[in-house]
Amino acid sequence: MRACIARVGGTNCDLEMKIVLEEYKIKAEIVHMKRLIKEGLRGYDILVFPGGFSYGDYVRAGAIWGKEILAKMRREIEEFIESNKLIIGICNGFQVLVEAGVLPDDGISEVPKAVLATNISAKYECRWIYLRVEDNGEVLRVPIGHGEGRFMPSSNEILMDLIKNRCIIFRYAKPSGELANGEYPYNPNGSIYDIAGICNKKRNIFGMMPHPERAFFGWQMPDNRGKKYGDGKKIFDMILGGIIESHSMEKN
Amino acid sequence: MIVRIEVRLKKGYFDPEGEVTARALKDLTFPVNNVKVSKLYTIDLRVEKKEEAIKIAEEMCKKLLANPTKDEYSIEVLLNGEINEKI
Amino acid sequence: MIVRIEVRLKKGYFDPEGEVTARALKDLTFPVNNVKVSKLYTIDLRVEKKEEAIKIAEEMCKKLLANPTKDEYSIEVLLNGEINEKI
Amino acid sequence: MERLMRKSDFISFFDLSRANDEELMEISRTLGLALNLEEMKAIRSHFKRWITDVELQTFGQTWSEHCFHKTFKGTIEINGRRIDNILKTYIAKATKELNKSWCFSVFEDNAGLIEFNDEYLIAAKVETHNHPSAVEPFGGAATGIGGVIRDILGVWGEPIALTDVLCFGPLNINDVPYGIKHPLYIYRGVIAGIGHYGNNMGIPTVAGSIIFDEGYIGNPIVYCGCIGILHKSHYIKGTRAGDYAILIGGRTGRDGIHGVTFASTELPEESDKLRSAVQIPNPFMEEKLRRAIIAIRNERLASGITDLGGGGISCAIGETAHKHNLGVEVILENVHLKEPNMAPWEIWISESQERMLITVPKENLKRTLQVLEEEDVEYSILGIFDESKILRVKYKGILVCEIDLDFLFNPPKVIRRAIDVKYEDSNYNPPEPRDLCDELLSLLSDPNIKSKEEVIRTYDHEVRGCTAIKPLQGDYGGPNDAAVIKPLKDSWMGIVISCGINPFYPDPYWMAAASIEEAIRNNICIGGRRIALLDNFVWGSPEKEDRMGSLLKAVEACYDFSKALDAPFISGKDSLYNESPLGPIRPTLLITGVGIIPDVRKAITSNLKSKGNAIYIIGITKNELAGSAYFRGKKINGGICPKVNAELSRSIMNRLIKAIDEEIIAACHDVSEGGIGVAAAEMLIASEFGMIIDLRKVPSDLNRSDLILFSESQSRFLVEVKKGFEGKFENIFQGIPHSRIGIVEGKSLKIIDLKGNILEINQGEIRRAWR
Ligand SMILES: Nc1ncnc2c1ncn2[C@@H]1O[C@H](COP(=O)(O)OP(=O)(O)O)[C@@H](O)[C@H]1O
Ligand SMILES: [Mg+2]
Repeated sequence: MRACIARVGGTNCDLEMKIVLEEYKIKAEIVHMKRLIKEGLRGYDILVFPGGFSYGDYVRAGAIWGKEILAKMRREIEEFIESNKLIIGICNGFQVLVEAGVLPDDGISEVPKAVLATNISAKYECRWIYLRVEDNGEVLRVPIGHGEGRFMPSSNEILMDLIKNRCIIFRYAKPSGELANGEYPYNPNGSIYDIAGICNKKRNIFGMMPHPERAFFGWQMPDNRGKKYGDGKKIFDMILGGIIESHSMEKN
Repeated sequence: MIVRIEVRLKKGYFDPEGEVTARALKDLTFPVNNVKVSKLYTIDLRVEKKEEAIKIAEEMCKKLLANPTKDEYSIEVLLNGEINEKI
Repeated sequence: MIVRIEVRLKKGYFDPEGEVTARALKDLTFPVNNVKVSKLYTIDLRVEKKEEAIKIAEEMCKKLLANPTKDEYSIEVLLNGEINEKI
Repeated sequence: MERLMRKSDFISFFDLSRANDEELMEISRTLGLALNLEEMKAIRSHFKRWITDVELQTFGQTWSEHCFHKTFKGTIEINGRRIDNILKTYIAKATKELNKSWCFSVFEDNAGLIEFNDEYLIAAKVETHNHPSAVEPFGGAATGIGGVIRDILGVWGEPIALTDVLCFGPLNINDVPYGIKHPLYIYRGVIAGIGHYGNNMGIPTVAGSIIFDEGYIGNPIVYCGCIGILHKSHYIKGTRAGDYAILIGGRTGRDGIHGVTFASTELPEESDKLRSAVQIPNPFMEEKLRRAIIAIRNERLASGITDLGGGGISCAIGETAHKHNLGVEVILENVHLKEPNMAPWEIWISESQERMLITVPKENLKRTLQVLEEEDVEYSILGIFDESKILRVKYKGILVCEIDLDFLFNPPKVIRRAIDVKYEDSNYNPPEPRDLCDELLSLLSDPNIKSKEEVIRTYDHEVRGCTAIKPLQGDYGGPNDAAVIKPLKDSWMGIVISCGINPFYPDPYWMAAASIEEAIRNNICIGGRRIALLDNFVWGSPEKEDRMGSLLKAVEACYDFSKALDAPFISGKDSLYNESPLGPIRPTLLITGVGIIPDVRKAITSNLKSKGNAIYIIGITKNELAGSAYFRGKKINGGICPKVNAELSRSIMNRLIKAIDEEIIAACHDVSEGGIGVAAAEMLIASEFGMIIDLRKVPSDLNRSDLILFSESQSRFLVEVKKGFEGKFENIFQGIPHSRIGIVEGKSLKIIDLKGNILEINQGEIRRAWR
C-alpha cells in the first residue's frame, strides 16, 4: 500500500507522519505539490495533508493551499474520493481540507461549509488535551498546536447533518470523559459542539486539529513513557483500519 | 487600477483578536467600548475599467480572500488621485 | 464614536504576506501586479467629539497599534450614517 | 570631507591619505562605519590609492564588535597586567585543556559541534538579538530565531529544537523615559515574534526562561538558541578555487543596513529613528530555504556553506574565502534584489534575512540549481573563488572593491582598560518573618519564579514529534529542569537541553560560577551527562572600565568552572554595548547546557511520583542569600553571595547520575531560585501527592528556618527515592552531605520548622500562587 504525504512551502509535520505510516508497513512518500500537480495521484491509496503553516498561513490558515487544490487538482481529488481511497488532514491539513470544500461534505463543495476560525484565546496554543472518541467513548490524550482551530459550520443544518450522520468522530473532553462543553482549556479553541475531528459519510476523509502523530509512541506521551505505543496509535488504528483491511482483502 | 478589499468578520461573530486588542487598549486607560479587527488588501490590478476591477475583486474574495462562513467583504476602487496617498 | 485605523507597513518595507498573497492570486490567474496587506481596527470610542476621537486614535497608534519604526497609520472617523454600513 | 570625496554614478571614492584625524572620524561617522581613529588610520596607511565606499563599508562590517569580537580578541589592561584575547585565554583554553574526544569542532564554525553517537553530530548555537528587539520587539525577536536557525543550517545541521531566554523590565511599571518602549509592549512583541517564527518553521521551542528586573527596562535581552543534528559525513567544509559562490533565499533589500555597527554601539535615545535596523521576519521563506539546504546536504552537492548574518554578503563571502585561504571575485549586480536602485555598498552589506551562501563545485552546479528551483528558492550566482587571497567586487563591469584578505582579517588590536570588580560579602540578615507560609507563597508568585505557562503554551514544543521531556509537566504544567529531544528514529538516545542564568548574584565571578553550575545541575536532574556548554555574555560598553572589569571576572569563572566541573565550552557569543539612557544593562551571562541521555524513557521528571517514597536533600545549605529571590523580595542589598565548591559539586553530580542509572530515583529537582521552599513546592505542582519535610534535618549551620528554607546555596538537589532503595541511595552518597528530610504523603506541603512547628500549605494554594 502506498501513501502520499503532500507538502508545499511551509508544511512541516510530514516526517513524523511518514514514520507513523511506516509503522503500518505502508510505503509513504513525501511529495511536493508541484510534482503532484504534474504527476497526479495515480498509484496512491492514501493522501495525507500534514500539519504546518502552508504558504505561511497567510490570508487564512490553509486557505491558499486549499484553493490551489481546488483550482488545480479538483478532478483528481474527486476521483480519489469516489474510488474509496483515504484522505487524512491533520491540523493545517484539516484547515486545507475545509478551505478546499472537501470537508465537511462527501464530494467537493463549491463554497466551504465550515471554517477553522481563530482560537477564542486569540493565541496559538500547544497543550495536551483529552479527546473523546465518539464511536466508543474512549478518552485519549493527544497534543494540539494551533492558532486557528475553532471549528464553525456555516449553518445549523450542516452541524445537524454532521451529528446525524455520525461524522463527528472526536470531541474535546475532560479527563473524566465528560465533554468539555466549551470550557477552556479542555476545549482549547472554542470549537462549536467541542468538535475536534470529523469525517465524511463514507468515512474515507478524515480531518482533525489534534496531532495523533505526536502521541504515537509511548515515549512521546507526558507520562507512562515506558509503553511501546501512545494514545495516538489508537486514532491511526481507527482511521487506517478500514483501508488496511480492504486492501489486504483485495490482495487475497 | 488599485482596489482595496476589506475582509471582516460577519456581524455577530466573535472576534478574538478584537477582544484582546480592546482589553489591551482598556488596560492603557483608553475609553474603548469595543474593537473589531479586519484585513485590508490593497491590490494593484492590471485592468483599465472600474467595473472590471470590481468584478475581479469579488471573484478574488470568493476564490481566496474570504471564507463565507465567517467573513464578509467590501470593495473600494481607488481613483487616481488617491493612489499616491494610499500606496 | 467610531474610528477606523489602518495600520500598514511604511513604504520601502518588504511585505511577505502581500508577496505570498499576490503569488497565490496570480496562480489563480488573476491579473495582479502586487498586494499590500494591512490591518484595519474599527474601534468604538466613548467620546463625543470628532477631534477628541482623532486625538485618542493617534495616541492608541503610538502606544500600541503601530510601531512608528516600521508602520504608518491613517485614521478616519465614521459619521453616523456610515456606522450601520461598516459595523 | 567634501575635499576628500569624489562621486561617480553609483560609487563614492575617498582620499584618506590627505585626511586628518578629524576628517577620518567624520568619514567613519558619516558612512556609519563605527570604526575608531586607530582603525581608520590603519586603513589609511594600507591603501596607497583612493578607497571606495564599498571598501570602507567592508572594513566597517568586518571589524565591528559583532563580527570580529574586538573586545574578546583584544588586549585588556588591568592593574598594570595585560591579558590577550580573553576568548582564547579563558573560554577556549578550558576546552582545549579538557581535551574531550567528543568535541568535534568548537569555536570554529557558526555553531559548536559535538558527537551525539559514533555516527551523528549535535550542532548548538545561542545568539542574542537585543538591540533589534528593543526597537521592534516582534520583528527583532523573530529574526533572532531566524538567525540562529541559519547558524545551525550553516554547519549542515537539521534544526530540531529552539530555546529562548528573555529579560525584560518589570511589566507593571508606570512610565518609561522618552524613546524607550514599555516592557509590556516589548514582552508581548518578543514572545509573539519567537512563537511566530519557531512555530512557522516547525521547530519545537523546548527550553528557556524569563527574567524581570529594572535593569532591563532600557535594554531588554533576547537570547535565541538552536540545536541541530547531522550525520558526520554531512559535515563538508572544503571550498576550493573554481567553486561557485551562490547566494540563496530571500531577496536583498535595504532592510537591516548597518545592523552590525548598530549592535556594536550604544542605543541612541531616539531608537525610532533607526528604521533601517528593522527587519520583517519571513519564516515561510526560511522554511523553503531549510528544505533546499537539507536536500543539497543529503546529496552532498556543495563544498561549503555559511549563513548571512551581521555584515551580509560582505562578511559571509570574505570569511569563506579567508578561511579556505582563497580569493574571490564577486559580480554584485547578480544579486536578486527586493528593490531597484540600491547602491553597490548597500547590496554588499545589507542584512536582509533568510539568506545563505553556499559554495558549489562546477560539476554540481546544475543539480544544485535544480534543487533550488524545485523548492522554490531564489538564488544568484555571486562569483567564483580563486587562489588570489584577494576580495574583488565588480559592479556593472567596474571594480568597486579590492582588498587583501589577510589585511582585512587582521584588524588593529583594541586595548581595553579594566578595574577590579568584586562584591564584599556582608553578614546582614532581615528580621525573622512571622509567617513562613506567606513568605513561600509570595515567592512562588514572584514574576521571576512564577510559572511561564502563559508564554510557553504559545510556542509549539511538540512539533516534529521528538520531544520526550516537555517544558511543562502534566495538566498543571509543572516545571521540568531540562528538555529532552529524541533526534533519531532508531535510537533511544536523547539530547538534554538546559539553561543557567543568575544575573542577580552581586559578584560577577560567583554569578558566572553559579550560572555554569545551574546549567549543569539542571541537565543532571533529568539524567543528562557528558555536558557541553555555551556562553552568552550580555554586558554594557567595554570601553568603560567597570563593565570591562566585571566581564573579565565572569570570563575567569568560565575557565575555572568549565575545567573543574569537566564541561567544555563549545560555542558562544558576546553582545556588548548594551547601554541606554537609563545606564548599562545588568551584566548577564547565559549558560546553555547540552547533554546526552542513553535512553529517553529513563529521563527523570520533577513531579512527586508515589506515596511513601523518601525525600532527600543533597548538598549543604549555607547562609548565602545575597541576590536571592528572598532578599530581593525584601529589597535587601546585602548578604553573602552564593559560591560554588567545584569539587563537592562535581562529586555530587557524578553520584546523582549513578543513582539515576541504577533506577532508584523517582523524581529530582534542583534547588535554585527561592531555595528549598520553592523547589519543594514545585515538585507538588504536577503531582497528585504532597510531602512533608523537616528543616531540622537539613545539613546546615543556619539557625533560622527562613534562611534554611530560602538560602540559594549551590550544588543542592531535592530527590525522591523509590521505596526500598534508601540504603542503596545512601551508599552511593556516602561521604557527601545528604539527609533524608521527608516523605511523600498527603496532598499538601508540610514543613516542620526549627522549633518543631508544622506549617502546612495545600496543593491548591501552591498551584494558585505559582500559576
Ligand atoms: N564569547 C564567545 N564565547 C564562546 N565562543 C564564542 C564567543 N564568541 C564567538 N564564539 C565562537 O566563535 C565562532 C565564530 O563566531 P562568530 O563569527 O560570531 O559566529 P557567527 O557570526 O556565526 O555567530 C562560533 O563558534 C562562536 O560560537
Ligand atoms: Mg553565523
